[in-house]
Amino acid sequence: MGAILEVNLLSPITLAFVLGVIARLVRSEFSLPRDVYAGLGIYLLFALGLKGGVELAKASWGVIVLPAVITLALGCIRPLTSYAVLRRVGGLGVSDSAGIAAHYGSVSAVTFIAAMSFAAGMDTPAEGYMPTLLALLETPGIAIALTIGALKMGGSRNTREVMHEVLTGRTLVLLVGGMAVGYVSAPEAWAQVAPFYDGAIFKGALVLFLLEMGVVAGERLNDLRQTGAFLVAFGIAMAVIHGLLGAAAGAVAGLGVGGTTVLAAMSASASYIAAPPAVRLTLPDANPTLSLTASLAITFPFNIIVGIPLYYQFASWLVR
Amino acid sequence: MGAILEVNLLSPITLAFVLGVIARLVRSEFSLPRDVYAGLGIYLLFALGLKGGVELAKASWGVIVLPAVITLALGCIRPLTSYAVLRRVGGLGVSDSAGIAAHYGSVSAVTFIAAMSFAAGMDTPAEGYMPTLLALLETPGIAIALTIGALKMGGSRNTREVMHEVLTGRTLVLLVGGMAVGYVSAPEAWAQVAPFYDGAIFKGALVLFLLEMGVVAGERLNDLRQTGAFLVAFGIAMAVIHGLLGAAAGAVAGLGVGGTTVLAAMSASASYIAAPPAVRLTLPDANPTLSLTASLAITFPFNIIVGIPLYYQFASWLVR
Amino acid sequence: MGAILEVNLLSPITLAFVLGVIARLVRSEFSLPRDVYAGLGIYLLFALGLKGGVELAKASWGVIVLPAVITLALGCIRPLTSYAVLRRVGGLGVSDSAGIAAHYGSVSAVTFIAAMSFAAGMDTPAEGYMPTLLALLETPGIAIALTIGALKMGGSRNTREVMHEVLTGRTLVLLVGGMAVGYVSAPEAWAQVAPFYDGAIFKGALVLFLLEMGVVAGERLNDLRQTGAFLVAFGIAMAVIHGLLGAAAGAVAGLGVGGTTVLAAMSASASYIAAPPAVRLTLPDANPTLSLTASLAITFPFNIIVGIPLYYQFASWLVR
Amino acid sequence: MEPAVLTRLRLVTIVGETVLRERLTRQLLEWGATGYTVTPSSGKGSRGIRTGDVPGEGLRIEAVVDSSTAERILSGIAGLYFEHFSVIAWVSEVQVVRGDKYVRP
Amino acid sequence: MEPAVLTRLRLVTIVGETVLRERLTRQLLEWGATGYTVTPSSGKGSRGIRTGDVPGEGLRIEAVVDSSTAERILSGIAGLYFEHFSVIAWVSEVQVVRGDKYVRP
Amino acid sequence: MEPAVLTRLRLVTIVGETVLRERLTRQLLEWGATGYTVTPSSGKGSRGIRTGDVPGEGLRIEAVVDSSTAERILSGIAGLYFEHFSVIAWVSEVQVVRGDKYVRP
Ligand SMILES: Nc1ncnc2c1ncn2[C@@H]1O[C@H](COP(=O)(O)O)[C@@H](O)[C@H]1O
Ligand SMILES: Nc1ncnc2c1ncn2[C@@H]1O[C@H](COP(=O)(O)O)[C@@H](O)[C@H]1O
Ligand SMILES: Nc1ncnc2c1ncn2[C@@H]1O[C@H](COP(=O)(O)O)[C@@H](O)[C@H]1O
Ligand code: NA
Ligand code: NA
Ligand code: NA
Repeated sequence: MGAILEVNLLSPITLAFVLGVIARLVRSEFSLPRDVYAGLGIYLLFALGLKGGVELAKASWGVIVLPAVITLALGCIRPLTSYAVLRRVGGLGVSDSAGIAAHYGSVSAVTFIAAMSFAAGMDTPAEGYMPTLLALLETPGIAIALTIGALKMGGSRNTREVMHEVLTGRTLVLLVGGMAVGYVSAPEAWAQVAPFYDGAIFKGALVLFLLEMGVVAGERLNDLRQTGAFLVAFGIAMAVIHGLLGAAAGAVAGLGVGGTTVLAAMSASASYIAAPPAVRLTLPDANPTLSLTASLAITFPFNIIVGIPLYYQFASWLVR
Repeated sequence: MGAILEVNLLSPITLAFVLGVIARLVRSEFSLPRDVYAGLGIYLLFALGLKGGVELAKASWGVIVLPAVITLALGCIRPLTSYAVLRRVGGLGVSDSAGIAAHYGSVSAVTFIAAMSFAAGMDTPAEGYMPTLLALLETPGIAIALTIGALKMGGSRNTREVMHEVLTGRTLVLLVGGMAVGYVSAPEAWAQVAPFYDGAIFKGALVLFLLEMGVVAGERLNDLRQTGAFLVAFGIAMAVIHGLLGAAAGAVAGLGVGGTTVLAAMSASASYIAAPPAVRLTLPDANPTLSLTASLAITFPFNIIVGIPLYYQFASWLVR
Repeated sequence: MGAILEVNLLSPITLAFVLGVIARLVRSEFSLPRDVYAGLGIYLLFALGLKGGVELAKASWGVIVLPAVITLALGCIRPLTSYAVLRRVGGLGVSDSAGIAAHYGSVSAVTFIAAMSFAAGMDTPAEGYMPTLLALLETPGIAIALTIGALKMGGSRNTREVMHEVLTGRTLVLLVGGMAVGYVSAPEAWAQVAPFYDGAIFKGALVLFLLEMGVVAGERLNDLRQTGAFLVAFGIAMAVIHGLLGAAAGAVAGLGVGGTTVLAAMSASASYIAAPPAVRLTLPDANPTLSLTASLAITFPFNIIVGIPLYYQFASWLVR
Repeated sequence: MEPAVLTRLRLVTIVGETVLRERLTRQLLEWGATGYTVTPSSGKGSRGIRTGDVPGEGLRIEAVVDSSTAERILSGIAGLYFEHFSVIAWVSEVQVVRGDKYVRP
Repeated sequence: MEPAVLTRLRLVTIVGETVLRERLTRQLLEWGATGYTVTPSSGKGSRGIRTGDVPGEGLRIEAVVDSSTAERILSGIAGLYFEHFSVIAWVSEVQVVRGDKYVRP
Repeated sequence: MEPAVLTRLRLVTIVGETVLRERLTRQLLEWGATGYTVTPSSGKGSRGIRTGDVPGEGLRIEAVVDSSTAERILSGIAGLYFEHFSVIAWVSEVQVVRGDKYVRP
């Protein structure tokens, strides 16, 4: 574990994230322009989708069935475990519990990308169809948490509208749409653009993106005092529990060490892109500071710095 | 033709465009940030200009004279054919006819870029001086259409001001200025930056750009109901007619199959960047929805998906 | 000198700058979107920092001591020479002199980047720790000039606040932070992202960045009439004097030809990013048009076009 | 040019979270506005929730409407959003040329 | 600090298509404004032409002027733009410190 | 929905250089505002210094406040910034729902 952790810590990807956090802590005004940050995010997601599709085209469709079903099941469990812990252990109200559960039932796309990159770097690249699994994991997670909230709070008429937004959101369009494009593309045509979406350009862009993620996460650190110790414990414990669950699911589904690591990392992660507006619109009395601080200031850094190597360790134990 | 069409359809460039259209049709909120989209467009145009200039420096100036003269003539004909069809066949008013004619007298830079890329992919790269031809084709086209409109509507004092804007617009600055830079640059100095402006990076950026073009075009599809069947027919027929005209011009000018394909694609295309503000300022009673829907929702997708392979076919027949 | 100047003039980097200036002079509306421009600047600075750190990790810390001390001294001298010339020779008021001195006491990061790139192109790459020297040169320069102004104008309570902004500004975070990341990164991990931050991608991005710098500088040329002949003479003379001073400092510090060229170019340059807001807040009665015109419309173009080759010449004479 | 005939109307300005963009603009039209203008904004208010706590910048929506529509909009906004959302609204008097443009027939 | 002396003036707000930026700001100064402030905007109006149908976002221009200049601006805008362009304008009363700054000498 | 109870307050609008963002917003709260809204802007004024001469776009800050706070803000701005900075300010009358939100207790 020590050696794997070191590999992760001495990677420019992790170090750039730490630099971003530090820049924020010394109150530097540095930050990537909003549009550049969004553009990098789009590029990274689309690249992953494309590459996933190209890989999938080489595989047979059959191999994806079991992992898909198991990932769907995992997607249904994660919001429930989150909600239960928040209500029972944390004693939070219904809205706040459901709101945070929607974040922990969804997936952080950046954690996913970092895990994909880590797995490839360990010479155990994940399966090509991982982006599909992300889509299957993300969607029921948000839906179930919002439904719990809506039911308990007395029905919101907005759930349909909001689910449309989640399903057609940037992350899914780019990952699933990118997979379709990659799947259909002629191999020679793909070869001509492939270096732009892979290798050093992809990883270099990821470094820049994580620099800004550090700034964004660092901005949230201030709120930790306000949100209290339970949330810190929750953000880390939930990551480890869901990471273990995800690793187990990956092993059962027959994924390799790389794929299992990535599924575990996805499972351990919490959304800060898709979930927040969905929760804001359906559960307006949930305090957004709580859910965003937990996912951005605790779970995300934990996963990037120690989580992913840990899930790799889980995967090495559980696979085969 | 079938095989060529397939090459085009299975390219990530075309597929990304289709994905963008679909994303819009399912009402996804996905779109590239405005500044990133503009930045990509600038990069693509500048890259083409640079590469054109580098190629031109290897050729002798004499070879460009005939293609230039013929392209200029083509540039004078296109707005007139467009205007005549719109007035006579379509029965549109003077302003709307002149306004749409300015769009179809001008050139879509993205169609040009896609055609350059397609020609290179077919192993028949176009001549290096094509960006100059684009400039020669674009400028008289807009000017003539606006002049018709201004004359018939009773003189607008803005035409000079507007022509200055067209001549110093982004597209021409980047293409012509880029050519000058490429022409003058020392070959060893160019070699050091060339990979950034060519190959996989150029094509990969084009894929991303066309993803957003798909969104932009898809946004216009709704307006088709409103603008009616004539405009749909016009947008396709005009592309085919002007494409054939352009292919003939290319063959007569002595261009190769690649150059002829690109000239035909330029000729078949319609502007949606340079023409709209020019028309808006000089012919304010022309309805912008008509011209933008025709160029963006009909002619552009037609050219990207089936037009360019078709013009390649024309070129193969006509050249030698 | 003629040959070196030609190398510089026929490089796409310089030519793109000239194209930007011309585009502005013909009143083209062309300009890079603000966010893309900022994003490119961040990428370039971060890339330099990273590469500097990677190089530094290969060297021993001892070698940096002497250059650091000498650069610090140079950083203390530059604002004083500038202030003296502006007050005595130019007869400007205290605020304007201190304000302009803060710009010429600071450093233009883009001139630095262009000089690094030029030195590498001449096969005399600069030392890896140059980004550290930039930080050491920049900071005392601004601080001393602002302090002169504040003392003479009767104490400003904002100097601390402003120095915090300078020290945590974008340029220093990216250069110094990037160096730290590069220094700590495992070599194999760095190797995977290195091509994104070096070679053709770095140089190609620099070309695009200088295109926009040309537009920005060109915008200022109009103000020259208003600001008068003294400022033009000052902008060039100061560059040459500080360039010579920097070259001497580099030679004494034991830098190679490349490092000496870069230190001279830094010394000859004037800030237009860090200094302006700092001056605006502490010396509000200084006219910002004066300092910005001098640094952007005179000193910057002078350095990019003839200065850097000249300092290379100085360096070739003085080193060994 | 003849002097413009001016009509006295109300300008309603709403400042709030970006997530509400779709809803707020739809409702404005339902409540009787004939149009609206949106500008991006950021800010700070009494609620302690900074702009950006919820994703997206804030927004600032203006609508020129007649006084009864203004009433309707203000009470609508107050009823639907004041409790749980970072939304505020104010109204002022303005004069416009061609006042019929702003009143639903 | 002594209390500021306030002058009653007019604030003219114009909302319209971005293509008109150059013209509108030039004309504002011609009609007597001493300055203006522009913010980007988007919106929807009665004309059915959405912002973005013509390239570029919409814009929102404000100018603090005296009442006769306000009159001149409103009738100028109405005469030149209302027919064919997506442009609207309104005027309100404001109070400023140092009112002479906003009046052409 | 019952009709909203309206309170008459002041809307202070400040337009100025971006470098002042931190200071202006801090001072607004010190002078008694309970919140503010910032939008990006550009513009031209009498001073001959264009937006952009000093780095960054201009900004436009609005605060809904009671009339004595408005007074305090206007004289504060005039005293601190009018001489050396590109800053202007105006105030207008507005009506708000739940007026207590805008008054410091
Ligand atoms: N007094 C005020 N004046 C102007 N804008 C305000 C004021 N109070 C709040 N705002 C704006 O309204 C938004 C929500 O405020 P709040 O609901 O108080 O958190 C803030 O982000 C500000 O943009
Ligand atoms: N009632 C209104 N209130 C505020 N802004 C409006 C209103 N009507 C139109 N606008 C703005 O004016 C622009 C042009 O409107 P129109 O000329 O009606 O198409 C729209 O894009 C809106 O930004
Ligand atoms: N009469 C005016 N109406 C509206 N905005 C103005 C006016 N005069 C100046 N401004 C704004 O205030 C800023 C500073 O103006 P000044 O201090 O006159 O240079 C300008 O950039 C404009 O945004
Ligand atoms: Na997410
Ligand atoms: Na065009
Ligand atoms: Na600088």
